[in-house]
Amino acid sequence: MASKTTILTLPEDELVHPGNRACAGCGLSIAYRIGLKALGRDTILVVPPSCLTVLQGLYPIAATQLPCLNVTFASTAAGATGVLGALRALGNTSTTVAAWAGDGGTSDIGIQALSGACERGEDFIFFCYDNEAYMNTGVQRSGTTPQGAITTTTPFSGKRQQKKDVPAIIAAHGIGYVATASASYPLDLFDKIKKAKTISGPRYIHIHIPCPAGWGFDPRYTVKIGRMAVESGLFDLYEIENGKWRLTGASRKLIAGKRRPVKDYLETQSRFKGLSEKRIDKIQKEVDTKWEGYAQAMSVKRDQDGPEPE
Amino acid sequence: MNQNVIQIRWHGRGGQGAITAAKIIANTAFVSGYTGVVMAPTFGTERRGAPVLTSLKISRGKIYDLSPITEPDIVVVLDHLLVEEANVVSGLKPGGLMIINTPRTPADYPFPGITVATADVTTIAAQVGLPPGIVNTGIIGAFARAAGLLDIEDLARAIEVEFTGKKPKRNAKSAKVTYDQTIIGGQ
Amino acid sequence: MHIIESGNVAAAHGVKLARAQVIAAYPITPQTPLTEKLSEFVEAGEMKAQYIPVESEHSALSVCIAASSTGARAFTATSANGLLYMVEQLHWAAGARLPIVMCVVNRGIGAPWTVWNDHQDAMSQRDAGWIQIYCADHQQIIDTVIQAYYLAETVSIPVMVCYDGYILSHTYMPFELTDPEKIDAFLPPYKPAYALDPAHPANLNTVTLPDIRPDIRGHMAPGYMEIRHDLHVDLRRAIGVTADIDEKFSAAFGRGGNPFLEPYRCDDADVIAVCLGSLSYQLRDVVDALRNEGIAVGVAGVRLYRPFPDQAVVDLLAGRKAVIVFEKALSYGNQGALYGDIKAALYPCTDRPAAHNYILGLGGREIQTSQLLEALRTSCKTPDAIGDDPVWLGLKM
Amino acid sequence: MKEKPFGYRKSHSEPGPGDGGRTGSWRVRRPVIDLEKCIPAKRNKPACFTCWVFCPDNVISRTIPPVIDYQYCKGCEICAEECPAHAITMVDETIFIKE
Repeated sequence: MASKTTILTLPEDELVHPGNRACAGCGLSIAYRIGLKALGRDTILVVPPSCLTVLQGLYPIAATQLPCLNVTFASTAAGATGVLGALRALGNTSTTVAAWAGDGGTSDIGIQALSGACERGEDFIFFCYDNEAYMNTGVQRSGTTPQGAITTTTPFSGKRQQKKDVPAIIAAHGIGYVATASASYPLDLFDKIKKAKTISGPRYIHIHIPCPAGWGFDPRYTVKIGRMAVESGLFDLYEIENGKWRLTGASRKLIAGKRRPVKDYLETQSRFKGLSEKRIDKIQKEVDTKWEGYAQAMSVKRDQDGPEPE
Repeated sequence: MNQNVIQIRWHGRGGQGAITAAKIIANTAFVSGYTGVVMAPTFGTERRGAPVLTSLKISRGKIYDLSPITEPDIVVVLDHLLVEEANVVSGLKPGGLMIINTPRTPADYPFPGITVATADVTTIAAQVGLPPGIVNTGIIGAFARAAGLLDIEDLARAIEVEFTGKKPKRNAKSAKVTYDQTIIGGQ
Repeated sequence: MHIIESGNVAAAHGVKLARAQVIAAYPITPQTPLTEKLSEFVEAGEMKAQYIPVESEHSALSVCIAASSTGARAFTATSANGLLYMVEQLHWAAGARLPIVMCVVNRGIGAPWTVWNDHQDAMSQRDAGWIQIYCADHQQIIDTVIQAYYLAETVSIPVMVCYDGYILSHTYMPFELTDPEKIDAFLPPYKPAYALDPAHPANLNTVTLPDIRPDIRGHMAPGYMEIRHDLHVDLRRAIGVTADIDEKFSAAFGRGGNPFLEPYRCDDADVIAVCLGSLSYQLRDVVDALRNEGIAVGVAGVRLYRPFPDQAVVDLLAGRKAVIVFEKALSYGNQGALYGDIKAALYPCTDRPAAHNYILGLGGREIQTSQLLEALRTSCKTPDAIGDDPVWLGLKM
Repeated sequence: MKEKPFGYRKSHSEPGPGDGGRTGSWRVRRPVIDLEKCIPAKRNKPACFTCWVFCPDNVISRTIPPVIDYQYCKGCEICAEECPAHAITMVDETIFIKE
């Protein structure tokens, strides 16, 4: 992999204007700002309804300095397909086409078009920014809302079902690059996008996005809470390159290091206030089991390949 | 309704090529001066072996009525078993013509007021070296002879064009031999 | 050069001649042979286009919307439930002012399932902001597809080219295949005022407020209502553009001349039958038969249904004894939509005719010429006894 | 009157700042950088810039010293929370009312 980006090597060019309508402390704003730096100016965006629609501005002013096609909720990946089709027809093979959808727009209403586009091998980068509920419409549960989270449609005891594993679903299409990232690790996100740009075909990047208003925490903790999700092993940073899965960055360090108790993370947010100790224990056990699996997979891999360079 | 339109109904089985036969006749009719040509296969799903219908209307002027043929002038039957199975005589105009691929003779099909023409297309096709069951080119020969609307040489040429790469000569020969061997009965 | 082919293949040749650049489609009967033919053209290298086999009709039109927004000439086709699955995108394409052309191979809508012809699919979308043109034969299909691009790109409004499923789509008829060079001379390439471009970034179709609002230079920009008003005004203006394009086409190719309604033996007619699609041609034979009986009747097929050419309707129908509207669709619980539109157009006329509405042919119910003859004869002989309720023709039980 | 071109008004937005207005007014407390503690300011060379990276609203410059655009800063306080040198403190806006 290319040398890692540092704060000092991160491009200064800003593609998102200040004074936009995103909430104070919006995790999406961080990821989006960094993401566009990585994508660069020769990019066309495709965006369905979501908080990003609001962030990007109301007619006639746009907060984003890239060309952007707003599309209907279910049509993001098809929209990106159409942009690509036209660019090919017009002889443009250099412009990056990036779709940037929320978790509902990806995992629920958008998954049919996304699956179709992945199967066809469309040459785009699809971003799912996962703030774990329909935030733009007022915090309704989505397919990626984690179990136990209170939303306006799981109002009392929280969501009963588990979080849909969208990156695994997309990876099952056998595409060249799938990665997870977090708004709290902007340089990791930046490097993953840079890597994605060197690969062709469908690429999928799933970004965990803390949301102060939707999750119930003070805006100043956005970055901290995103970090805790990773440090507790609840949300994992990894990439799947040509079918090869590997933990990256902060998550990779957790194999040898110590994970924070999930309780630390859950207690920071009012959306989890309905969780009993028993349910927290259950979540902890599930996370432990997942990580035991990771450790086993890694040791098998190490036996086969020898130590992997970090 | 329009008396100047010649209405031809084709009875065959899915996969037998009745549509292709009708298409060859449609093309030949058009170049022979029938500027109105309408060929409509059965609307819906066509399954191999099941009875199917194709309508062909030809006229010296433009045809406006695209509705299915209910009162044909000519009925063409690609498989004699359909004579009973599909009620092929339904609506056939008095004085109309029925052309059947059959080993039997017109006398075996005593439809009142109808001229019956027969040809053993299946046997002829095998004799000219076509694979078993290819009867849609031979039947064109029977049609040419019995209906007398189109020239057999024009039709044979059209067959060769349509069957480019698929035994064009043998298919054309099948039509020509059938033309010679078609038996036309009395009314 | 004339060829004898199906209506779907005629449409495919139209798309090829129009040099569509991005084609996205999802299979549905009876549209499929059209898109199969296009994929064949593309794969054989006869047509330089991107053929995108999408996973749904919603995506088919989404791809066209995005491709058109990026500056490519886009095409799709569908029928029945496929069209309804696109509905959100239909309205979007019109609101975004994208000159997409779509063939709607008219078919009845489930439930219960039907694959056969009627007009309920396209008629149900008459308010989507698209231009709708109906065809009566293969020559009109191929010629309309080509003119549709000219029209769509001139007025920045998408166009639906509608033709009867099976009756036209699967029926073989002769039609003229014009030389590509002549079509190129007629139809200029697609040059949108704006296309997505990193060198000139713009954010398309963002949330637009109820009220007007200043842009970054302080000039007032329209609100949602102004933008939608423009769509309506431009649709009305498209009536004139349709006529201009028809005139150009007629001059170049000698075909056309009736862009709004296609009249047959209407000049001295007391009674005029009106309908959409191939039915108007079937009615020509009926009109001939009734003329032989001494009845002064004519028929007019509506070609341009949206925007509704109300002046042409008034010019043709005002002062007649009766207008008989035959429809393969209806606004359930009310009456045929075309019937309502025609009555509304004639309402200001003092000499408006009596009007009568027949509903027929739903879900592919065979329309026998003898039935039409009987119905039209009855309506001609007793025009004053005509009621306003639609009469269902051909119900069997 | 000359007729307008077809479709000349569409919902096509142009990029520019301040779509949401002067979002600085959303703030209750204001981040103030203590240049004595701020790493790049102290070292007088490019360093740290954690506040710049994490600012959701792109209102902190990557300069020495970093400068905050109070016209648009929404006062989320992430910069104060993340500053490794604890150089940013949040000051009640009421103090600045007179300015």
